[in-house]
Amino acid sequence: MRLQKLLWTLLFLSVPIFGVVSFWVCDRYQALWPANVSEIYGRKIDHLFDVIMWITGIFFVGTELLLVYAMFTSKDQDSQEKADFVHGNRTMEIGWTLMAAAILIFVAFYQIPTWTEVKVQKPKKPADAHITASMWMWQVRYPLWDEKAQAPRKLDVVQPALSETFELVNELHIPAKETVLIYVTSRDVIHSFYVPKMRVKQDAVPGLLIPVWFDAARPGNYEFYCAELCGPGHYMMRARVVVHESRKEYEQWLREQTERLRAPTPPPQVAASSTPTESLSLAGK
Amino acid sequence: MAALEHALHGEEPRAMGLPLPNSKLAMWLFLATEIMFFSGLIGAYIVQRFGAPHWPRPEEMHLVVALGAFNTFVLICSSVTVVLALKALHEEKTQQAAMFLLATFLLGGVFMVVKAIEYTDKWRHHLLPGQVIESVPALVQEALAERRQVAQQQKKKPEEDAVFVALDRFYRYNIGNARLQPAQALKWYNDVRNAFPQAGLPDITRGEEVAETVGRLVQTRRAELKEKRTAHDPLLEELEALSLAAHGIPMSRRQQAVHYHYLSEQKYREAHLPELRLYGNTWSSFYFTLTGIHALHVLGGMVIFAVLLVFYLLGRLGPDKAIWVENAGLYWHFVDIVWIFLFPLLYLIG
Amino acid sequence: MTATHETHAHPNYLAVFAALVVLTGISVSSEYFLGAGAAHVVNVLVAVCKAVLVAMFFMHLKYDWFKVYFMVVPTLIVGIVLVLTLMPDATFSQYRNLLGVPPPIVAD
Amino acid sequence: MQATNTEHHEGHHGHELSFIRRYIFSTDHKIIGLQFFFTAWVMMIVGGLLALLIRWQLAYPDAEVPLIGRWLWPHNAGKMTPEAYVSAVTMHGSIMIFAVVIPMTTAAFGNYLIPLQIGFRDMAFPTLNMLSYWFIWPALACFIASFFSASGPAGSGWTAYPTLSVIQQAAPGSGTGQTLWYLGLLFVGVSSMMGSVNYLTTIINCRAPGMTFFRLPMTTWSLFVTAILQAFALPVLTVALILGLLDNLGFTSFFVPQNFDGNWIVNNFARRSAGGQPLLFQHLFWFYSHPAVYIMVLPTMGMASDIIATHVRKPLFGYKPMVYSILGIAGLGFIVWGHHMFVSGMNPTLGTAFMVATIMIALPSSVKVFNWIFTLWGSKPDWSTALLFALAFVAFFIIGGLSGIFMASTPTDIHIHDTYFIVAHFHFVIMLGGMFAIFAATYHWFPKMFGRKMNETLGKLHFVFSFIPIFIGFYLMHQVGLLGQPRRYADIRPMLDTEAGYAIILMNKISTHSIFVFAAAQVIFAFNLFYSMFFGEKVDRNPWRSNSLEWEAPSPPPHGNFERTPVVYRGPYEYSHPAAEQDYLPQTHPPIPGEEEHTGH
Ligand code: HEA
Ligand code: HEA
Ligand code: CUA
Ligand SMILES: [Cu+2]
Repeated sequence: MRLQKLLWTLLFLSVPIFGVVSFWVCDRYQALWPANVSEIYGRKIDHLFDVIMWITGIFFVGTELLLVYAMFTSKDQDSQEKADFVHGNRTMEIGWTLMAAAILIFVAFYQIPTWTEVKVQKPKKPADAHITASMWMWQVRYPLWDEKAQAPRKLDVVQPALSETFELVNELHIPAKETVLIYVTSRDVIHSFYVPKMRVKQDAVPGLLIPVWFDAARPGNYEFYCAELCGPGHYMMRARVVVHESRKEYEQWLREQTERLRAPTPPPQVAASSTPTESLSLAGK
Repeated sequence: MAALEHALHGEEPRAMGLPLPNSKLAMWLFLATEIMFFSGLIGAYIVQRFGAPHWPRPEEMHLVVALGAFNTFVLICSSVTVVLALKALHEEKTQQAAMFLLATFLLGGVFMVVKAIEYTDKWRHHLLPGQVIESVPALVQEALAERRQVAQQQKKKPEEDAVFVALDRFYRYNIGNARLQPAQALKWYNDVRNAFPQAGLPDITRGEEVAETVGRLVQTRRAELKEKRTAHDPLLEELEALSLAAHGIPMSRRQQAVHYHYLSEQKYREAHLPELRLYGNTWSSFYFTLTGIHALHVLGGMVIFAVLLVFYLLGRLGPDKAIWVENAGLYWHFVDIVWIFLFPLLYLIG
Repeated sequence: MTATHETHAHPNYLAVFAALVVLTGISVSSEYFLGAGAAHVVNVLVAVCKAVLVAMFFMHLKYDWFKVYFMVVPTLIVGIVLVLTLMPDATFSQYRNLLGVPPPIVAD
Repeated sequence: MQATNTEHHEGHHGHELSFIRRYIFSTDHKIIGLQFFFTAWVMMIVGGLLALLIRWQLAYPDAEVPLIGRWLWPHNAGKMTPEAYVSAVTMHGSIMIFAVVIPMTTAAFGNYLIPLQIGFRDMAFPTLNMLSYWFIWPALACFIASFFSASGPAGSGWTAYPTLSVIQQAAPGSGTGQTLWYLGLLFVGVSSMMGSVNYLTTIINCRAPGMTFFRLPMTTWSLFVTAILQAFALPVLTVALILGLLDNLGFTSFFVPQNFDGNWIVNNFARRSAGGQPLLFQHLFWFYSHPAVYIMVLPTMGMASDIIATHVRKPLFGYKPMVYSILGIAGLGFIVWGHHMFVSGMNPTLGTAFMVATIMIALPSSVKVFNWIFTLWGSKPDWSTALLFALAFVAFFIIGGLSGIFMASTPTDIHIHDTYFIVAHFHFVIMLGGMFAIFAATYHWFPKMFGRKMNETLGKLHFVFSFIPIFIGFYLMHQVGLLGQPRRYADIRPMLDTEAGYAIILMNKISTHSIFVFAAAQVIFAFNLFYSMFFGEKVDRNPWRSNSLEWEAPSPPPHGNFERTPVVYRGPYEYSHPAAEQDYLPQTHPPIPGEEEHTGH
């Protein structure tokens, strides 16, 4: 019996040990989470992650060790003693309830500012791009470069006019070191715009037009992919984010694209609200 | 030993449970689940109703308030007859109770018949989910086909029909992107000019000028209307359509809807063009699901009452079955309450 | 279940019936005599009143309340929470309002 | 109650019933419980095999599936197709939740234990009970039939988000398979609904004399609260399913939106109608499915509490706090569903409210965890297999619960939503938690069900070979998820492009191999189960020397359960009472000198 107790205690002890060691090893070999390239938003999320990691980590190890300790110090089957006859302890109950409540309230309220910043308060700036997801690709619309104003045209995110925008498939270009604002929507089923290294994710829902903002500190090419089941091709809905060195380079890129496309002359402005529909729809019939 | 028990717990352990028969308790629990069910359903409807950018009015969808109100009345009557049946049973007047149950059953039947009439009406007007036409192009196509048929019957060419001509233009140049030839543009312009003689539209001789002149006219007209604080008038509608067509710009979906509305409701009112009911399919999805599920509940209640009536015929209805009648009644009243909410939501507020 | 059978009080059902009919009349006529907004409010209030009348007298809640309230009250709370929580999201969805969906065409 | 007891008393007690009435169309709660029990284990095999298929594909995406590959996917060189993968994931999730864990906890153990633990002869409505079992069959038939439908089984995840699930042309799995999925779930709902009304009536109205609410064992308490959760939440799922089914059939448009350019054509999939809101489904679905996760876990918590207290011979620490925390979890469970929708396009301010509520739900859970640990403190465990599984439940539930905190906090959920971190989370709470408690319950109540004990040696072997591999297998999914491997990816080879790609593939392989070891260990369990049913050690009616009422009845209990209606004098956890000569004091034992009533603290 004693041997059994030792055996089971050790078995349960392996839980916190393996739990901590495997995380540590992964961290050691940069295999815990993808490098963060987002300075403005991603860093705050990572910080929260660390905070929660520490709190839950301590509770994980603490409670598991407590469990193992209780197992280890339990009475032996062959001893004459009966088990303790206790039904509970009001002080302890209140104590741990209050402690847990304090910690949880801290966790809950500590992160509200970050959430507000990353999802609630939309930055006041013109949209940089408009993404339409569909099975199984990402169509990214950018505003054309306006030579006269020396700035990109204003992007109408509701119905990006064909004459004022151009489109790339599966390639999102953004400038580095600043907040980027894009709008995502979907044409068929729900998809999700996910850039792991920038800690950003947002479902693209048909019928909704959802703003997303994020930033990248370092130029380079980064993976982005679909994180919401959208049919058998879900796994191949991958694309890349190209981060340009600076705003200037990004604009240079826009200008090049515009020139390449030789923007067609804009149509006369008769009815301001009118935009040509791409094709006639006879749906419903 | 017994004395000890008393010392410890005061008294002998007593029976447990609520002073409610099992069946009545279960009926109330079932009603609780039903409340959640209809909260979900009606909640979904409310969310959709107030979340949609547009929602058809009840009368657009051929809902007759009188019929709905009558059905409300019928259900209220049937609720009364159920409680009266229960009362009669408690007073051991079995025959009277049976009569009241029969009345309830029949009132339920009346409700279903009225529902059937309403459903048939929807069916005849093509208002079933998936049948309401919400796209202007499709509607115009349908209207064109209709006019063509009418003309054929009258042994005329469709082109002699003013309605046909207007719709045809609308379809070709405003919805589709056919090129408007100068001659046609001029003819169109003159039609508009003749239709609004007192508007003082300028004379144009060359078709090529139409685009530019009308463009200007639209702008001035808009400005005028803005001063009068209205957004639209028939003249502007006509001019705008022509202007867009002359510039070769198809209308946006919204413009199409507005223009079709103008044509069917104002200009050619008596021609009875097919109506445009935006969000009509979603409306009828909800209408049929809400009322259909409610009607199924009514049907279920009628089955219960039929069973009770069979009991009466077998001579097995008596005061001991009062709990059956009471539970059936609870269910029936709940169904009534659901209708009490559905009626204003669909027929009045809708 | 003779124990619970006791004395079943039977209120004056016909009076309740009359009240229900009158309330129905009010809600139907309100649509014709009041503005849309006011009529909607009246309609909802009348519906609640009618439901309460039916529940109180026909379903005998007036007498059984203390035997069943523990089922009815939580249900109503949860049901109302459900509907209210759906509101801010679906009905007033800020992302939907971003879209240029056509407003009611009759509004012009 | 006197009246209640006599109400159904004309029941057949003495005379023999035919085999069919007795074992197939039985109205006896124990037989129905066993029917659910075996049905659920069989479905567990189906769901488990699908899981193995999933794991194989994750570890060896470019290899032929052994044994069945050639036969199932001959056109794909025996490799799994992406369609098959998403369908496998969908059906695995749906079957495990709706045909294994919920039937096993609420229906199998619920049916078997409630009347026994409250000291009643049967359920309040035996016929309804029978119907509730027979409604599970159309459900299973639909699930199984969906495997054989021409376009394959449902393939839009167990969450079946529109518009993927309601546009039939969108994916092969959204056709007949999805329709059958909706129907199947509706039947499961009807079955659960009947069960829940029945349990509530039985527990409220049919308790034995002296069995007050605060003398109920935790199992019954948790099943009671579970039934309440079902009564409130299931109708809303039913709404979602009815609306979804109608949409899937193609005429209505509750969840299919109009695109913002006003076109109805959703990427060339012509619909007859459009104009609804896809997010509405998610709300209705999660309004049920979040409580549903507590529907799955609360009974297992209750059973674990009973098992731990019995086998460590010590009163449950803090009985009343345990009850209140169950109620707290249930109450809060209704206002946290939005945590599944933080990045779904839901109003982000609403997200904040849901986040606070979700984090608060850890409070009652922590009360439970601490109480379990302190029940063990100063106890005298018998180290039986049942106890070990129950303790493993506690150890693993902590992990699963704590990973829930990461996801509950909205900003971090942005990164981990829909990655393998989520998969790790819920397998830790349901599979390593819930299923382990179900194993424990099987070992614990087996003697009551069959009058024989399960073999302890085989049991311990089963425990060791389940505990280690499953822990490793699922734990590594946390890391894989943080690295960004999304859920429901049919092929993870492209992940190799990422910097940590090698680690991701490696950890997936380790997971898969561990889980194969786990699966092999289940053969021991299956053998033990059937072997012990016929050849196990015969035991008396109370082999664990337990207090609660079910052990007062003969094993297996006859029709009508108790020889005479038990009378209850105390709570169920009076173990090791110093004044008693034995280390247990059954609830029916008349009060002894020096005893006072304990309920919690
Ligand atoms: C039995 C099932 C079960 C249980 C019990 C839980 C319990 C919890 N779950 Fe889980 N959950 C699921 C099953 C379950 N979940 C499933 C199936 C999904 C995925 C669905 C899908 O998308 O397919 C999911 C998804 C899911 C999400 C959505 C993630 C996403 O998709 O982005 C979230 C987010 O908040 C969440 C949170 C929680 C929390 C906070 C708890 C809490 O109840 C946990 C509380 C417990 C503890 C915290 C541990 C014990 C406490 C202590 C040791 C005390 C000290 C602790 C602290 C002070 C922090 N769960
Ligand atoms: C109760 C719920 C439950 C259980 C028990 C399990 C058990 C397992 N699950 Fe599952 N899982 C889900 C619920 C569950 N799962 C859900 C809800 C999803 C999400 C679906 C979605 O995304 O839509 C999911 C998704 C999911 C994924 C993610 C797929 C993806 O997103 O790409 C994976 C991958 O590894 C996985 C693996 C496993 C494994 C290896 C097991 C193993 O533990 C299974 C091992 C079991 C066996 C091998 C069977 C052994 C047999 C017996 C024990 C019976 C013996 C008895 C008798 C003979 C009487 N599951
Ligand atoms: Cu797109 Cu998944
Ligand atoms: Cu949840």
